Amino acid sequence: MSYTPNDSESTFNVLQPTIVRIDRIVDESKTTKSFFFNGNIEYEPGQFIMLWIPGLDEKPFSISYHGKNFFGITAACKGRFTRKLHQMSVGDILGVRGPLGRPFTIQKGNACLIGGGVGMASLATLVDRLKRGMIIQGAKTASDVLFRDRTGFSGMTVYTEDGSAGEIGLPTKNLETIYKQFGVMTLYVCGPEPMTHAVFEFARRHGLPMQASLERYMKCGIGLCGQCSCDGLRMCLEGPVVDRETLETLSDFGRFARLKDGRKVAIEEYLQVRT
Amino acid sequence: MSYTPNDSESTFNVLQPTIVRIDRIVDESKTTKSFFFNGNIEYEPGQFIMLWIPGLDEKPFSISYHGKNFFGITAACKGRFTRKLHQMSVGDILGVRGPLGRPFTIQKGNACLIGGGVGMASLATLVDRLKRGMIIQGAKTASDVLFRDRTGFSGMTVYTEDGSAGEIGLPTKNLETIYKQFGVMTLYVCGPEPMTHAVFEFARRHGLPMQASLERYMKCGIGLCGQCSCDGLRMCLEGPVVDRETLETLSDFGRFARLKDGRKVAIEEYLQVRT
Amino acid sequence: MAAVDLSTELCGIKLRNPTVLASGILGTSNALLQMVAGAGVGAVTTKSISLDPMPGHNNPITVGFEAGLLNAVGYSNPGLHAAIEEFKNLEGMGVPVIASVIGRGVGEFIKVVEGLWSQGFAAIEISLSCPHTPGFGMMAGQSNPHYTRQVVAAVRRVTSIPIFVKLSPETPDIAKVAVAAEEAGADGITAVNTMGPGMVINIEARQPVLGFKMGGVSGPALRPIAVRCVYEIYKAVRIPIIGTGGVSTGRHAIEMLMAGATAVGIGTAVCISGLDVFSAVCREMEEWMEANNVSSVQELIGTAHELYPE
Amino acid sequence: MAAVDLSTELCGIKLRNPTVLASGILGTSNALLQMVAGAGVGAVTTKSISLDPMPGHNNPITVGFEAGLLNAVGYSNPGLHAAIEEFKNLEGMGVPVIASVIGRGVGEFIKVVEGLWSQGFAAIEISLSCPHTPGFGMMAGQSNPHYTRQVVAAVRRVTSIPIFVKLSPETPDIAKVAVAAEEAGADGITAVNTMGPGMVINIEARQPVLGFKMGGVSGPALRPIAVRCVYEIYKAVRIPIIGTGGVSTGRHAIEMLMAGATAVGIGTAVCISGLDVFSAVCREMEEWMEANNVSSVQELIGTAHELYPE
Ligand SMILES: Cc1cc2nc3c(=O)[nH]c(=O)nc-3n(C[C@H](O)[C@H](O)[C@H](O)COP(=O)(O)OP(=O)(O)OC[C@H]3O[C@@H](n4cnc5c(N)ncnc54)[C@H](O)[C@@H]3O)c2cc1C
Ligand SMILES: Cc1cc2nc3c(=O)[nH]c(=O)nc-3n(C[C@H](O)[C@H](O)[C@H](O)COP(=O)(O)OP(=O)(O)OC[C@H]3O[C@@H](n4cnc5c(N)ncnc54)[C@H](O)[C@@H]3O)c2cc1C
Ligand SMILES: Cc1cc2nc3c(=O)[nH]c(=O)nc-3n(C[C@H](O)[C@H](O)[C@H](O)COP(=O)(O)O)c2cc1C
Ligand SMILES: Cc1cc2nc3c(=O)[nH]c(=O)nc-3n(C[C@H](O)[C@H](O)[C@H](O)COP(=O)(O)O)c2cc1C
Ligand code: FES
Ligand code: FES
Repeated sequence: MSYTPNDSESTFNVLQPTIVRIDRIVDESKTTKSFFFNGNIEYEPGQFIMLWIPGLDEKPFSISYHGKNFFGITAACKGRFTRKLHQMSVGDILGVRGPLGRPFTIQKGNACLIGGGVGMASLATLVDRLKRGMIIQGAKTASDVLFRDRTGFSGMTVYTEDGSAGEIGLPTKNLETIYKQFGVMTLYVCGPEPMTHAVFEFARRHGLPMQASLERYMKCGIGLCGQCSCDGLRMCLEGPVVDRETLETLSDFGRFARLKDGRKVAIEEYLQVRT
Repeated sequence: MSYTPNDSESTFNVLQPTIVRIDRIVDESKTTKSFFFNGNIEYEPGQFIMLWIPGLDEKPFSISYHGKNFFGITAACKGRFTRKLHQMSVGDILGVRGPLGRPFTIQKGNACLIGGGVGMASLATLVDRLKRGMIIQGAKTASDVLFRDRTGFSGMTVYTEDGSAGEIGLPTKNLETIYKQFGVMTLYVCGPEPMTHAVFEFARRHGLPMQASLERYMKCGIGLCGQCSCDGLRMCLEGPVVDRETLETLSDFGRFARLKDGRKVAIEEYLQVRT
Repeated sequence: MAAVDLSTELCGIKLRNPTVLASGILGTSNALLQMVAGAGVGAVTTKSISLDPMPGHNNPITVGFEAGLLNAVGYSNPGLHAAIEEFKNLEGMGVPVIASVIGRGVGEFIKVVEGLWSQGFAAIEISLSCPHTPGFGMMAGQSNPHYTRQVVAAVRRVTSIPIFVKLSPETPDIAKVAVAAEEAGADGITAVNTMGPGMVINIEARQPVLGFKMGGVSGPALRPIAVRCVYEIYKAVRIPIIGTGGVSTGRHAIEMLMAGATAVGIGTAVCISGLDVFSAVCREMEEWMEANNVSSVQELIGTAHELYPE
Repeated sequence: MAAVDLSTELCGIKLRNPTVLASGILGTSNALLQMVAGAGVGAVTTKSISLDPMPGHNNPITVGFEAGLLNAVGYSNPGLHAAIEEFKNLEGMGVPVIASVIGRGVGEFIKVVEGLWSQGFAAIEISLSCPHTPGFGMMAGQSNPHYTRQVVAAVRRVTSIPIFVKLSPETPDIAKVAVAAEEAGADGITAVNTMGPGMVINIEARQPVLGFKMGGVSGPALRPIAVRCVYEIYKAVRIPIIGTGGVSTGRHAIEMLMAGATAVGIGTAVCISGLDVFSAVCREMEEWMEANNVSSVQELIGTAHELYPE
């Protein structure tokens, strides 16, 4: 990595935000919007960007749409930052730093993509890239389901907690059945950590290859501050995508995450905190 | 130009001295020694280097010997710096910054190289390069004459003030005769400014092309401090070699130079000051 | 859209564009200033002038490192008398000329300004901030509110042309010094001089490179510090600021303006990028302003202080 | 010639090589320190620990520029209680671990050191020098001789392990503060923390990038300033110095040693060059030392202070 020459507004880099203008906003679900920007960012599925609302804050997001001269992110409305984001309009500006982190490594053979909630955003460009494999989405209710009409997603299986769309239950519900039917497959996972952990136990049971994207609180995004650590790995640099073998070594996985001040708390507590 | 990475000791650059070790010392005359170093410096005849005696000072010198993996300078013993230099031994270290300044532009046709005193050092690599032309050297006495046995200098005409070697008088003495004999020629000149000025008047009279190296007090050597100015030109950057057309525009030429503190004094006074 | 207007105004001094040659770079003679004027600069500053001639420090007086330049020139200059001889017919320069003045004490400042100011200079710049010359600036503790107030008040009494005070980025509370200068009658602030001092040691020689061992740091390394200083000073005073430190592109100049500068000093970049830097910076500013629908420099000054999004 | 000996000793603490992970970089957990230890570092420093948990400033907490990095982390850390839980079994680390400690006042420093020191740390580093956190360091005026004396004397009474004091390059007379620390019982000095603060404004957004608007400058821009600070401190005290600021190569490390450092802190370069920076710096030092007939680090320390040629 080298220091950023502050001399160009048009190249994306990891040390300084580059300004983009919102080109188009799409409602993906009741609580989720996609924001589209012009610009050519080198991005591999599974990586992330830091999105800056000038004067407010900077937070990590996956790129959910990626083309030669545009890209988009899909954001759920959760707290202070995403609320502000959802209020923004076409023409408003945002800063983008990235691409950051390690992407999914695409494996040969059968693929099974399992996304929970807005974790689906991280898998979306992987769907575009793979052009094969099974897609499983878990959502709260029918009005939370993402990308139902998106090209490439026609075969997606949906699970909702209340059964208002697709099948009732968690997206991990039928994994054993699927395995019996299709045999060895690579699992690509992004979602709430309890879900990821359930997939992990399934994968370990059957010795299946698996890659999961883990969310940890991100600050610098470039491996400097140590904030995003999960055991001895920095999720902004050695993650957010890690493979099953690595997950096996992580004692924090599925159990602990660090708050903004670095305190290590139970993952359930972490997921509830608003900043 | 870009900032120096302080990461290598082996590449010469203009912003930071690179250390060289004295490889060989040769007595060129009673008052003049040549110092040889290992190293590959890109150098064109007429340019100069800043030579650093660590802890003491840094002063400008021409490169008088230049090969693929070595170079040398030839220094007269004048004041504090050159006295110290003359006391140094093989194995001692010095710093070199360069190459600096504008070199001679080699012209087709007849050439006449006129050097006065240690100004001959600046012309020496030009002799090596040109492999043609007349060489005229002016010196005080026989024991001051330089490069008499050097390859390529066999045809050199020598003038001494006391006639102890060569012809008696100044090296400009027979220029008219030479001109009558050989016609148009390019004059390459380096020596005390009164001598250079005499050549200049001769060249102007006959409309002859001329390039002269002017000495001004050098500090930064990179065009920053303005110390070395001769009228609006910085001799470290737009010089030290200037052509006749430029000399014609310089009202300071042959008349004024600036002391270390920037005071503009008569050239005769400048040449007498010891620092 | 209409052509971009790069002109700016420093307490009544009109500049065709916001670039200013910083003091100590090339400013030793009329002829050199003329050359810089010809390169498209907005205004020029002389090398700092003291009462008596000063030889300055021994060579090396500059040394580069991977992120900028160190210098320990040591305020070498021919002194007031020679400066009066040198800097004449300044109207012919085509751009405003600022006289940089230094002194070992209030008395010296007064004498130099008295001697110089009526030569046709557009303004006097009082430099209180060099970090590497014994008896002057930081090494004499001149960059504090009390001393600043004293000098400015004294100089104010002997000249009617605008007075700028040049501050050091090493001043613990730079805004306070700026306020003191303003209250004592200064018409503008130049921020900043070099920082540090710093030191570069040649490890083969095991010796500091500079003749004075340490020197002020300029260029890229200084830039964010200078921007912060300008930002803080802008919040505290109403007089204009010449933002100086590490500027080498149009984007850098615009950043300085947004921090609160009215004009932008350029020094080290003249050596690294050459004299073209002034016209290049102006061209890059114009391009950016056109692309971003900004038609004048005035619309940029201090805008980083406005809250975003609303 | 015989193999080069890179080992060094900091007031009794043996280091296999002079590289030290600087505070605030990766030092948030035992596991991360372990990873750095595995990368070949000589010693590691924890992220600074305060009495109470601190969330730190909002993002962005870092921003790069052409000559270095700005950060305004704001001392985010989980506080003393969590740190006691986190930093355990330090013997297993294989390298000495230094605990960096911060406080809003002498009382807080005492409490944190009392709580921490017997965890197996090799030393305590008292940081008086952060330029961007209200209540701490420079923003609380802690980097002066008087305060330094007070804190060090107080902490000295509650721990028997070595105490380092970390100073700011912005301290007007840094050598005086170092002397005060030494007189009050400090065993070493860490020089320096980040400089500035500086500011980077994004001109399209017209806003400072950092959440705290300004932040401390580290990396290449800081290096010559850090070298000068170490040089000045070395002249003034007899206790060892961890020279920190902008080091990213073996040549840089040797320069720090020659200025007077006994060990060399590395922070920003860990991010720019990766964790390999420690072993790369050591390899480059070895190569240079072999080529220059230097067989141990001891032969380099402070050598730039000796006059050349004789
Ligand atoms: C690698 C990665 C990729 C992500 N991709 C997406 C995406 O594509 N779409 C999407 O909607 N969300 C994504 N997120 C989560 C997103 O960053 C948070 O939803 C957002 O930061 C919430 O901010 P807030 O102020 O609105 O809510 P807050 O009230 O601040 O926080 C809500 C929750 O968001 C998480 N969060 C908040 N701040 C951060 C932070 N700085 N770093 C990491 N997590 C944080 C925490 O779990 C917190 O409990 C991703 C997170 C990571 C780590
Ligand atoms: C472009 C250029 C090329 C030169 N090449 C050679 C060369 O090849 N061989 C050689 O012997 N000499 C050369 N010189 C002159 C050389 O720099 C001086 O002889 C040397 O600096 C004297 O230093 P001192 O301390 O021994 O003497 P001092 O007592 O300091 O000065 C003696 C005279 O040297 C000149 N001088 C001193 N310092 C400087 C300086 N910093 N810059 C320029 N001139 C200075 C002045 O004319 C002074 O009157 C060159 C000068 C220039 C400008
Ligand atoms: C070689 C050199 C000489 C300088 N001399 C002076 C001086 O005489 N008076 C002064 O006020 N500032 C002097 N400065 C400081 C500059 O005017 C300027 O404030 C500083 O270098 C920061 O700007 P820059 O990064 O664009 O160079 C000097 C700087 C350099 C590099
Ligand atoms: C992101 C970051 C966080 C830092 N946090 C601390 C800290 O908590 N305590 C401290 O004493 N210094 C802290 N520092 C300063 C470093 O320890 C170091 O002194 C400084 O960065 C200079 O070294 P470098 O140029 O090698 O980074 C931090 C520096 C950075 C870049
Ligand atoms: S977010 Fe700072 S190390 Fe990962
Ligand atoms: S020696 Fe400084 S400009 Fe030429």
